[in-house]
Amino acid sequence: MVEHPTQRSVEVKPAGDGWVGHFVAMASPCEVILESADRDWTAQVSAEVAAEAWRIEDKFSRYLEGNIIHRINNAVGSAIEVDEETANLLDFAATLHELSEGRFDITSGVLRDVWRFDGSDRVPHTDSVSATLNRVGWERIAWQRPRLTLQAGMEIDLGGIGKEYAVDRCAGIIRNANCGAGLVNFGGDLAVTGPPERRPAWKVGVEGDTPDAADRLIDLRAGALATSGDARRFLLREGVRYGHILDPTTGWPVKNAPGSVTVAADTCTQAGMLSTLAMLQGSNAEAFLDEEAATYWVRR
Amino acid sequence: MPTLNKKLAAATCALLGTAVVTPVDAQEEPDWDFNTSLLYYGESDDRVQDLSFKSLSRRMFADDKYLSIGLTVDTLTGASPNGAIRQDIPQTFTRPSGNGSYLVAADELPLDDTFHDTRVALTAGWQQPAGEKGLLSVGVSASKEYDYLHTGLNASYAHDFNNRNTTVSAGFAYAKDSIEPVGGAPIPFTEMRDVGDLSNRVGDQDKDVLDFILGVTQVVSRNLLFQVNYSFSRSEGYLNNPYKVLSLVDGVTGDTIPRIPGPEGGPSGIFLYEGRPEERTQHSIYGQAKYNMSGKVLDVSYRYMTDDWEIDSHTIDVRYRWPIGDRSYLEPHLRFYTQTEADFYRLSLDESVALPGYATSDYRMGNFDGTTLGLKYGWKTQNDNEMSVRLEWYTQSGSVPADQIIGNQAGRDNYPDLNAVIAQFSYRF
Amino acid sequence: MRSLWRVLLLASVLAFLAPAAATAEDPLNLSELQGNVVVLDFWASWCVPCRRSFPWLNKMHTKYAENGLVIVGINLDAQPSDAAAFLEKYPAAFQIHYDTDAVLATKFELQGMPSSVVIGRDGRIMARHVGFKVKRQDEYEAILVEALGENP
Amino acid sequence: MKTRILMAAAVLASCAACSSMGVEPWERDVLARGDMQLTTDPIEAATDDHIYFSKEASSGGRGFGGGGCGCN
Repeated sequence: MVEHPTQRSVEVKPAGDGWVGHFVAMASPCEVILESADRDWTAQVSAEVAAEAWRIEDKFSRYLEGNIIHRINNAVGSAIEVDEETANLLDFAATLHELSEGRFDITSGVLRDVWRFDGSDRVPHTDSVSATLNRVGWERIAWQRPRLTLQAGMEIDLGGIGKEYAVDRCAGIIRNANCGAGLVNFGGDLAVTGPPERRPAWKVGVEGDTPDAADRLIDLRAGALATSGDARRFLLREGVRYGHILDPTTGWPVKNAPGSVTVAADTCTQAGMLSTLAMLQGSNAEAFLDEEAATYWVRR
Repeated sequence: MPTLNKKLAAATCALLGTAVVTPVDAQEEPDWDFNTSLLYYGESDDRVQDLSFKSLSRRMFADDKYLSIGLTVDTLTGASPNGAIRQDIPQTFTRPSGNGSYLVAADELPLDDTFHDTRVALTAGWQQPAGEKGLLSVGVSASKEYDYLHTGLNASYAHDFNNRNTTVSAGFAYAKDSIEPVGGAPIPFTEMRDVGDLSNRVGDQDKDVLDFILGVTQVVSRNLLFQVNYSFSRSEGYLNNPYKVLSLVDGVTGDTIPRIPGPEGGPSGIFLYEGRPEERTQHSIYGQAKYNMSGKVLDVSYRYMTDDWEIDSHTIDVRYRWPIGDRSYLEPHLRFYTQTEADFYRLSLDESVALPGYATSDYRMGNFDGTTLGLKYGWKTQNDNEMSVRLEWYTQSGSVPADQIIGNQAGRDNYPDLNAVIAQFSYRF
Repeated sequence: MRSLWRVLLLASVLAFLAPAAATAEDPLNLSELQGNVVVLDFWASWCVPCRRSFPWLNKMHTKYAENGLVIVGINLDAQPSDAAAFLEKYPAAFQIHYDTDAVLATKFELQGMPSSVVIGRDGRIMARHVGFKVKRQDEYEAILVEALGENP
Repeated sequence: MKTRILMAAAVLASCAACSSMGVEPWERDVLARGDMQLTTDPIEAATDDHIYFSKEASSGGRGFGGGGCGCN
């Protein structure tokens, strides 16, 4: 199904003695919070941020026709020359594939055809999973920059990187506008350009460590936060709970992956990758994050 | 070594091309708060000195539930009076361990300087609401010295009435202590032996203490509240101080009966170990009021204590906190204490008279007044934590009942006055 | 792949926003809010449990504002300046009303702080709470959902 | 013991006269302040209780006495 971007607009609302820009991008409510009391200035910066977010969404969304991802996924085996930005993202994906020993794979998107995490008990049959697996695997791709060749039937999906990448790019816009500290938040993945002037830190809520635990309040003065995992998307059959995090090397959900993992790091991209890799570690997500000396909060 | 994370950071930089990135600074609001302090307590004339570190840390859980952990480490040095009276000739005493003796110069107050000790105390407590108007607290405590082991538990419940303006609280505490005196516990009224002779010693002793407290806290107005507590305390078991003696004196001259010390040394006079009753029941009533006068807070409390050892005491404590701006304060402190002596308090024992059932010359069981004068200065640090420094002088001056003064004792200063300094630095974060 | 939608995180970040507009001194005319479900939350800067209720109230405001939920934080500080300092640290996404002379507090005979009063669409008081317990959040939310009735 | 009954009566008496006094829940701003708590500095209180327990014959009153040491 193809999702036409709804009418795209940036709305600026008052907040405290500052203003906040609101818009929708990548199917998430986004906001730009600045400390300047000047409405027009906030509107202008928010517009710039929204434009960048929409640009990245249009360019890399696998739902839209005509963009580079669509051309790559429909090249039926022939090589596609990609631009500088896409090449950088593909290099990044290649490094991550190697660092995660194959667990992070941008070609694993096709597994969505057989796995529907709607809380039902419809776990796919092993044969259909292994059949789909034949169309998954970064190693099956020929990537000699700037030329990318997919085997027929394969698809790449930059959804796992795109949003955090957009957050970092937009934080850069606020930094360059040097209008004081700001926060950019795309549906929970967020970055701040520096500590706020008039209060000790930005107050950000993170889910408690168990469903009924109180939210945790994080004081964020610099850096970014990203969360992966969504406790509400799973399958349940004969008492076994299948989380929605799939291991691309097996095609099956990762065994007892956490409900969600939130990581704080210098950039949103780094935080997002750490949280995703942690989810893929399943039961030793915490051990992995400790070993990487990350600041994190895990909800089981 | 977070190798993966380093490579990931490098790859991210390559992707984003961001030259300068401020390192992440994110921490969760701490739910532990700490209250730590360093205390120096020093008495003059090289008597007891104590350097003490104390920390109270508290963790808040959802909905007003608290876990609190307390740690105290005391290092005690110096000497304390051994109970014998001054003489105008030098005196010698055997050390509590029985191996070695110490000399006290003429006209000096006999002090036992083997008094080195390190004490570690731990407390843990849990507090949680009980129903809409109740508050339940339970706790355990333990402390260890080289000759004393304390273990205890306590619990209390408080209930709010008429819109939380009145709170009635009731609590109890039970402690089981074991006393292991160096060289063994001396049998009361036996003579201090020569060096190496532990024939009058017996094994470890124990005592237990039961406390009850009943209190009412009442809010009077927006700026005034008061509290009234009645507490009852019953101690049973070994209540003596194993290191205190009394001088056996001549009924006419009041001088200590001399004695020839043994070959390796020993007491130069007859000194009998003290003996106190095996139980003690104390009652006390305590009232405290706090009054806010447009920012300045007056804290006044009074306590009356009486017990079946015939000790009556009155304590008045006044503090007046004077805020300086909204980040610091000055708090002068005045405390006055007075107590009558225990009915078995004796300056010395007359050898021509039958020995009493119980006897002690421990100055803490005597008749004295204590006065404390102090000043505390507190301030808020840059990130809203609290620091404070206090300096206090504590003096005790007492007197021996006239009918206990015999012969030459009249000319001497029979009550060991005390002058002590208390200096404490606290930090709350 | 990871879901892109995290209502909760965003809602709590919304907590950064201070009140939409501090209403003037005019008393609350609840009639004007008829048809909405109104939650009056009495709070003060010196009241510790009140701090815990703000993140939850913000969440409820974000979640149910479109369904007709109106949350009014009624401040009972003697000096409104104390309240402003509090809101700086614990921002409220809902509107704040200053009841400095405790006119409303007396009218609703508060038994403790914080106190909240849930008024149904018909203007009748549906529920009252004294204090705020984190573990009873779902209970409080259930009452709101019920009050909001047909289109939660 | 006469004094024991006298004391308990004093506490209960002060309790009976309580119902008239007090403030409304929203008038507790001063009472909520740190320096208006009956024990403002718990560490100083614990330290004092312990010092005076080891130097005098009385203890406690505010709470349970600062005992638990061989300093009797």
